[in-house]
This record gives sequence, structure tokens and C-alpha cells, in this order.
Amino acid sequence: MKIKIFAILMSVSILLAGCGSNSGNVNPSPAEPAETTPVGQETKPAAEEKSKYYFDYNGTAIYMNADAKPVLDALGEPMEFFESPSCAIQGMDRTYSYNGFDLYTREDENDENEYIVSVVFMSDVVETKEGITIGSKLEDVISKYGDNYTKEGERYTYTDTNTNLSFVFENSEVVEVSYNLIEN
Amino acid sequence: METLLEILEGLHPEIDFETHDSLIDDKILDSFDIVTIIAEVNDQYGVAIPAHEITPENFNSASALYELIQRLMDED
Amino acid sequence: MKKKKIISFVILILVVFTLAWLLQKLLMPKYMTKIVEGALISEYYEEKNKDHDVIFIGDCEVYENFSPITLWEKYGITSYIRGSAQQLIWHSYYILEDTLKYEKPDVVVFSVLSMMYDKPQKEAYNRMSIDGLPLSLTKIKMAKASMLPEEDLITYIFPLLRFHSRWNELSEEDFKYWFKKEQIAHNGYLMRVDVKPAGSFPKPRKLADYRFGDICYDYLDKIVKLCKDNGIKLVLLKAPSLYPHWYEEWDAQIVDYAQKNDLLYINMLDHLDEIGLDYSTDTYDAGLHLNLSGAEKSSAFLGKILQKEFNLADKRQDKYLQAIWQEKTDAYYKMKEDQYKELEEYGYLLKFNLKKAQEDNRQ
Amino acid sequence: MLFTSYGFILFLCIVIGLYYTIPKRFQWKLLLVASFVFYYFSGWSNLIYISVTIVSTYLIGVKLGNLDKQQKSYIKEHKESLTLEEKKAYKEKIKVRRWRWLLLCLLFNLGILAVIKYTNFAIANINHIFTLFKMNELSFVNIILPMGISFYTFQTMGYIIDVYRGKYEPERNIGKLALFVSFFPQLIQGPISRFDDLSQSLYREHDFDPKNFAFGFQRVLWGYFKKLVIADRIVAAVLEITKNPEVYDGIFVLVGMVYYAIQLYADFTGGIDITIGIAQMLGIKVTENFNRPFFSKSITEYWRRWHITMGTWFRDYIFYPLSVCKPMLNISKSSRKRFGEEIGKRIPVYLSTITVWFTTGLWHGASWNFIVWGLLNGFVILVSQEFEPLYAKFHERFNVADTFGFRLFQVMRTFLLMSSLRILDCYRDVGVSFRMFGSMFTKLNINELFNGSLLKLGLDMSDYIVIIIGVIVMISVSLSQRSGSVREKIAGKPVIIRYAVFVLLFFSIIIFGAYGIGFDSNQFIYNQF
Repeated sequence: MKIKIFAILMSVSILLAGCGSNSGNVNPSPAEPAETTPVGQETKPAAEEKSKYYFDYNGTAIYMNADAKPVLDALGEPMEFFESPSCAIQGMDRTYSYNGFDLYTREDENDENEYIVSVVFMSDVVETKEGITIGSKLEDVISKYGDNYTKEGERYTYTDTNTNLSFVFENSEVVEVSYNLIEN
Repeated sequence: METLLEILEGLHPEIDFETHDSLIDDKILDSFDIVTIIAEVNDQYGVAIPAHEITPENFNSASALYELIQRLMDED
Repeated sequence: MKKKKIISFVILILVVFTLAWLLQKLLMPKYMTKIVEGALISEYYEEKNKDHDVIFIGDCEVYENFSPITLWEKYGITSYIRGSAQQLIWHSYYILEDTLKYEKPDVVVFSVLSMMYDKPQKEAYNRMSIDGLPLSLTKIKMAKASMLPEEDLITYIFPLLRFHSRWNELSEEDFKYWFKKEQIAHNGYLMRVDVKPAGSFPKPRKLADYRFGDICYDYLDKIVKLCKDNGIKLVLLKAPSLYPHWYEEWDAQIVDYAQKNDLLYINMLDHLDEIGLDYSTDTYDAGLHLNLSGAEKSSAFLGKILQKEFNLADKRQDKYLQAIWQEKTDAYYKMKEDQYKELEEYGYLLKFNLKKAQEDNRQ
Repeated sequence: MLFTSYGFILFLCIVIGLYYTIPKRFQWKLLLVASFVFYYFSGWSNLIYISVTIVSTYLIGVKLGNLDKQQKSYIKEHKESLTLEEKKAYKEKIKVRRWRWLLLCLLFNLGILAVIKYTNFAIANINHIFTLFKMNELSFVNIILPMGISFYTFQTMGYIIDVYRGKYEPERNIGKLALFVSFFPQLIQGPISRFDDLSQSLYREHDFDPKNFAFGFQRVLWGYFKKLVIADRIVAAVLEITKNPEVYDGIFVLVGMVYYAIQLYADFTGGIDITIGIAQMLGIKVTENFNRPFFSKSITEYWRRWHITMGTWFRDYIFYPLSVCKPMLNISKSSRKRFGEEIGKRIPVYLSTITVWFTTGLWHGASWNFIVWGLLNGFVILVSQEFEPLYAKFHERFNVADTFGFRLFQVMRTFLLMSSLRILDCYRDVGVSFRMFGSMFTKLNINELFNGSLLKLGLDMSDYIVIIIGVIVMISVSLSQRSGSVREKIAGKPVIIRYAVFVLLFFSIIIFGAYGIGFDSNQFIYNQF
């Protein structure tokens, strides 16, 4: 009788260990839940580590989510400027057009600091620091950026921390290059 | 019974253990005293009071404690 | 004794419910001086004569670009705009379903721009489109279809559970409009007379995939079916706003869809000169939305087509309607004057430029 | 499923509604089903863990019971033919077999808890050692901790030990035992009930008793008030301070400590009030877990009034057995010979106290800051134990003992001492905690309090007003609890006042509760356990 119960318990524990490890959502912190964790611990994002995808326009490094003011001053007077308030809420989206590329920024409705959300090339006057621009071939892109891209329709997107760099192709030639901030 | 009273007085000289019959309920004996009593009783009477015998009924008065010791003595 | 206990218990429940109702009305945002678009949806239910020839549904493309007053004055067509900020296509469907509980219009005009959004954008927009409706099964279905993950359905049934945290933001406006709200729109048209000439627009970006989301097509089919079942003529409309960019690929899909479902599709961007729009005087935010003069022109253009296509009768002789619409037209022109006066005095409209108003502390 | 989620409230209404409509004999079965449905929502794999614990405890409990019966019947049968020695030998044989079964149950269930909760902690420490020897590190295991496993495991172990000790008969109906283990209100954060206490009311048939129901409901509301209005509102400031130790040091550590004491008290006692309130609405009596802890005048008294069921659990199942077991008695005997009476007397007490507090710390969380927290608690208790004679002399000289001022001093001293021990929970890192504690004295400047920085902790003026009023209400309720139950007093008042109090309490939760989109309604601190 004793052995029987012992056997059952052992087999159950083996099954248990199995289901334990592959079960669903991973406990965010590997360590312990605590008796008195002050709850809701969103750790402040560590110092914004720079994404490896940024646009370098003759010396000015433009990172996504960066503060717009210094970049705008560095780039000087835009050729065109466009502003579109979001429907009812007081936020503001702005577009500054420069020679060969457009710079998109957004201003939050509550904290008023303007940050960069995307940079788009429209002509081959400018190129990425890896040398890709309008008209480049698919092979060039893959040779420069590797193949862990996500493909969606004609758009190939490479992602790194908070920025994604995406190329849109028409008959395997780049027609648009854009750096975009990934909004969570 | 005298040795038992000696042990108890050693812990709390100010208490008159003969008459007092709610040592636990009035929180006079706390868990440390109980442990020391058990160690002493084991030492003096050679009897080991098991953990589940540590109940208010057995420890509320010196007489109840003595009865417990007697019971354990003739059990083993 | 038992009876007395039950009675007092019932009284308690009554007290709790009335208090809850009062607090809910107090704490819900009033949208009277700030973000007035929020009050658009609920205004319809104050309307005494809920019987219109044409009902508009859609986002700011309808409630900023068309004026029911002009449709009435020029063609005797009665219309109402059931628009709200960022109204997504599933919002439009359920609002139409709710409107049909009150009236059966001959024509429904749906602004197709919202086909470009296939997921809810912001919780605030959901609240503004949904909270205005009276509690009903439609409202619950609408909330379920549009909720963001962090939202709870019960907060749409009992909005007090959502807006309770406004207790420390209550302002004089909340008490003034606790029970009675002011009318801020003219049959759903939000008037703005200020002008900001349109400049250039950023070149439209290439999209990965131009096809509208499946959910949008599902709801478009639902709107078509709802109109068919009720014998209503559905018109697909692209309002003459220059931004966000209306891609040709999108236009092609709507044209194709309209043909397949035998619907009238009007892309007013193709008739700008016929409408006579001049984007240096007819828009208040550089081309995104039309101002009053622009709206009147586009209404005149649309009215002609609607009257011809669906031979809507000219009801300007109808005595009963005349009285009702006279009142609306007077209010319309009064607001027009007030806004012009305000424009002269401050150079901008206070209601729509809150931040500037606060800076110049005129509010 | 959290107590503060709408889902739970709906679940509760359904369960209570059914409870009083179905035939009375199915009531406890309904609770069993409800508990498993409740637990299912915390993740289906957790159901397996709790079922395994229930089944193993049930089987071994019954086994112990049978062995006991077998022994009694065997002795009775051969009453005459057996000599005393044979009887004793037989009893010994049975005792050893029962002991082995108990050990199997303990190792198995506590093993599950240890594996799930402490593997990563063990790996982390092993990795530290590996890095010393430049060996490659082990990777962490991703095991999600079933909700409330620490509570229900300890509760079942308490049951099996009581059965082994013959305190009561094992429960022969597995359904009833399953309900005892998984009774949903106490599943998440206790209290750790004893089978003989809870089973008295858990399985009985209950008909609807309006007074009991009303009292239970009021207590649930009171629990929600403390949790939603106070704990969830002040947590933002606690997080702000504890998340940025380099920014908030000096006086802010004290501020953080006090805020955290308020948050923890409101959160934990609030949760327990909800648990006990729900049970009372169902006619079931759950033991109290708190007794106005912040009025205690010494650490030992504090631990008799804070998280009572945990304290009694560790005392009955670890402290006493440890201090009276054979090896310990031998140690005390030999140490008494070698070091003399004074030290000899203390050795067993010291050893068991340290072990108990080490395990208490470890039970609270698998990281060093909890273990250090536990040991510090034990250390302070032993020190105050040693100072007893000193205090006695002090009191003889100035008999100030029962003056109000001195008692207030004692209460404040205990409060501050316990709050500073709790820093280890906030900063979750032993080094940081001690550094912060130190900075409280080195970088103390009071005027930091008054330069408005208090308002930058995520709480604005209106939040502070709500919290202050809330704390005053909590204190006054505690004070009036000294002379009898507050709910009885209110029940005595005329109807108008009773209803006014209810409406006020109800709407203060709805309006001032920190829940919904603006605040991410927090889990109960304890139920991540």
C-alpha cells in the first residue's frame, strides 16, 4: 500500500516539474514575489540607450524620441513647415521639410516638449549612414543590414530598441526610406 | 512539586505560582519561558514534554503542569 | 417590524441610486468650454423633432465640413450630423443603429476617411463617442467593440466608475452645466469662422499595404446591410479636406466597393473647383478642416446632388418645419456674429484655442 | 483574480446569491466549486499545484488515521495476551511508520514550494559563486509562482502535523479537505487557518442571517476603503521614493518608511478585512489576523498582533517542536554543563529563535533582504529579552511604567523600529537599505520637507488631504475598537445614522478610490506570494 502511494506521488511530481517550466506567462522578474513588494514596480527606463538606427545629416545625429529643439536649431530653417492638431485633443503633430527629407515631430498634450517621431527620405539627395537611399537595390539593403527584417507587403523593416528603419520597394528598388519611433 | 516551583520562580520571582491558574491566558509565561521550563523539566525529571502538549490547559497553573509531568512519567 | 425593515432598506437603495446618479452627472466631463467636440453626440437626444431626410455619420470630416442650415436654406432638406471626434467606423455603425431607434432618414451619408483606422486610437476618443449615448444594448455592443485593453465594460454602463477621479478637477463649468447643457452645434455642425490659409503639405508617405483593414470592411458591410434593411439610401463621401492624405489606392477601393454594392460615392476632392473652395479663405487650420464659408459651399454642392439623386422634396413650405428651422437658423446666424465679434476682439476663437486663451488669461 | 477587479465583485455576487438559494446541504460544495473557479482565473497550471497538495495531504492524512486506528484495535484485541514490552514495541513500530509518512508529506509539499519559489534564488547565489571561479552561469528557470502557494502550503502542512499529533481525526471527505485548503477568500493572502477552527463553521449549513450578513458586508466595505482609498493612493509616493534611492535620501527615507507603514497596514489589513468580511457574509468564522498592531508597546507584542496566524504557525510548528526535540534538549544539557547555568539556559531559546526568524524571512521572499529582515527581527527580540532585567530596574527607580507619556513613547519606539526594519522590503537590496538607513542620520535636513518636494512624489494636495483624513479615520476606528466592536456600536445607533455611515463609506470608496484608468489598480501586496 505504501509503495503504491509513494509511486503515485513521485509520478505526479515529475509531471508537475514538466508543466511547471513550460507554463504560460513568464514571471517578469526571475526572483521572488515578496511579502511586501511595493507593487506596480515599473522600473524607470534605464538611461535611453541609443538605437543603432539614427539618421546622420551632415554631422547632426537625429535619434528618434530625442528632443526636437536642438535638432531643429542645428538643421536651420526648413523649406516647408506643416502643423496638424490631432482631432480634438490638444496634442500637435508637425512636419519640417528639408532638402531631400521630411522630419516629423509630435508634442504631447500635457508635457509640451516636442520629440522626434520619424524621418522620411523622398529623394536620393540624402542617404543612410550605411549608404542606402532612393533607388538602392534589395540586395544592397540586405547586404548592409542583414536579413532579420520583418516584411509587410512591400515594406522591409529593421528594428532596434526604440527605432525601426524601414524601406519600401517598388519593383525591387527603394522608393522610400524612413526611421520611425516605435510607440508602445 | 517543589523542584517545579523552583524552576518557575527562577523565571518570574514576582509571581505566586501556587495559586495562579492562568499563567498563559494572562501572558505571564511567554514562549521563551515555556521553552526554558521544558528544558529544565527534561533536565530535572528526565521527561520530554512533546510539542503538542504545550497547551493553555497544561501550562496555565503549576498544578496542571505537574499533572502533565506525572502523566508523561508513567507513560514511558 | 419586518415590514418596517424592508421599507427602510428600500429607501436606502433609492438614496444610494439617486446619489450615484447625481454624482455621476456632476463628475462626467461637460465638454462645454473645453474640447467641445465631446458634447456633439449627446446633443442629438435633446432634439425635439427627430425626423430628418439626411443623417451624416463620421468624424470631423462631417461635423466640420457640412452645415445642415445651408442644406435647409438652399434645398429645404432637413439633416442632422451625428459626428464625433475620431469617430471610427464601428462607432459610426452603432451610432446609426442607435439613431434608427428614433427616426428613419431617407439618406445616410457616411464619411469614408475612418476606413483608414483599423484599431481604437485613444481612450479619450472612445469616451467622447460612446458616453453621449443613452444606456442601451447598442451602447454596450459599441463599447465592447471599441474598448482598449485597459478599459472595462462596466465603466461605460456606470461612467461614474471611470470619472470618479475627476473629483479634484471639478471646475465652475461642472456645476453650471450639472443638469442643463448648452447647445454648441447646429444640428451637429460645429461652426468655426476663423481663417488659416492652407500652406504646403508633406509629401504623402508610402504605405506597406494600402488595403483597408478587414474589420473596416466588415463594419462597412454592416452599415450597408443596416441601410438596406431599413430602405435607406447610403452615400459614401470623401470630404474636401486636404490632410490626412487620401491615397488613390484608397479611393480606388471605395469606388470599387461602391460599384459592387450599387452605392453613390462622392469624392469631393475631385470637384474642388465646381464647389468653388479656396483654401486660403475657406479653412481654419490650413486645409485640414473647412471653416463656415467652406462648409456652406460644400453643403450647397452636396445638397444639389442629394436632391437630384434621391429627389428629396423641398420642405421649405412646410409650416411646421419652417417654425422649427427658423429658430435653428436664428441661432446659427447669432453664433456666426458672436464668433466674428470674438475674432475681431481677440484675433482667435477662445473656445478652440484654450492654451492661448489661458496664456492671455482671458478664459 | 484580484479583490479589486470588477470580475471578482461579479463573481462574489453570483456565489453569494447562489449560496443562499441552493439547498443548504450543497452550500459547502458550491464554495468548493467557486474556489476552484476563482483559482482557475489565476492560471490553469496553478490548479494542478493546489490539487496535488490537496490529494497528497488527504491520502497521507487518511493513512495516518488508519495506522492510528490499527494500533488502537490491535492493542484492544490482544489486551491480555501482550506483555507491556510487546505493546510498547508495537506502538513504537507504528509511531515510526507514521513519522515516515509525515516526513514524506512534508518533504513532498514543502519541496514543491521550495522548488518553485527558491530555485531561481538558489541559482542566483550559485552564479555568484560561479563568477568567483569564472565558471559560466546557470540560466534562470521561468516558473510562474502559483498565487497564494506559500499560504495554502503552510495551511495544509499545519493540518497534517496536527493529524500526526492526533489533535483531531483526519478529514475523510476529500472535497471537504479541498475546500479547507482552497477556500477562495483566504486563498490569496491568508489568514493561515487551523482545520479545527475553520471546519467548525465551514461545512455547516448556513441560513441567511441579516445581522451577520450586514456586519460582514460592512467589514468588506471597510477593507475596500483602506485598500482603494488609502493604500493604492499612497503607493505612488512609496514607489517614487524607493525607486530612486540616490535622489530621495536623508529625511525622505523616514518619509518613505512612514508612507510605507501606512500603505502596508492599509493594504494588508484591508485585504484581510475583505477576506473575513466575505466569510462572515457566508456565515463562516475566519480567525483574526491583526489586533491593532501599531499600538503594541514592544516587538514581541507587535508580533503577537501583526499577522497573528503566521506567528502562531511558526510558533506551533517550528519554534516549539524545535526547542523541545531530543537533540535540542541534549544541546541544552551539554551546554549547561560546559558553559554553566546562565548560558546553558539560553542556548536552546537562541537557536530556535534564530531558526524561526530565518525561516520567516525566507518564507516572505526568496532574496537576501528578506532573510536579513527576518534575522534582524529575531535579533531585536533576543536583545529586548536580554534587557528585561535592565528595564525592570529602570521601572523600579522611576515608576513611570503606566503613565500615558511612557506608553506613548513605547508605541512610537515600536512603530519606528518596525518601520525601519521594513526598509529592507522597500529597497529590496541589503546594501542599499543599510546605506539609506544611514543616510537618514548623516544627510538629515528637515527643511527638505517644507520646500514643496513632498508634492513632487506623485501626490498632489488633494491626495494628501484624502490620505490624512483616511489615516485619521483608521486611527479613530482602532481607538474605538478598544472598547468593543465598532460595528456593534454603529448598529446601536438610530437608523438614520447607520444608513448615513454606510452611504458615506460606500461613496468614499467609489469617489476617492484610487482605481481605474488614472491609477493601475494594484494587486494586493501579499497576494503575489
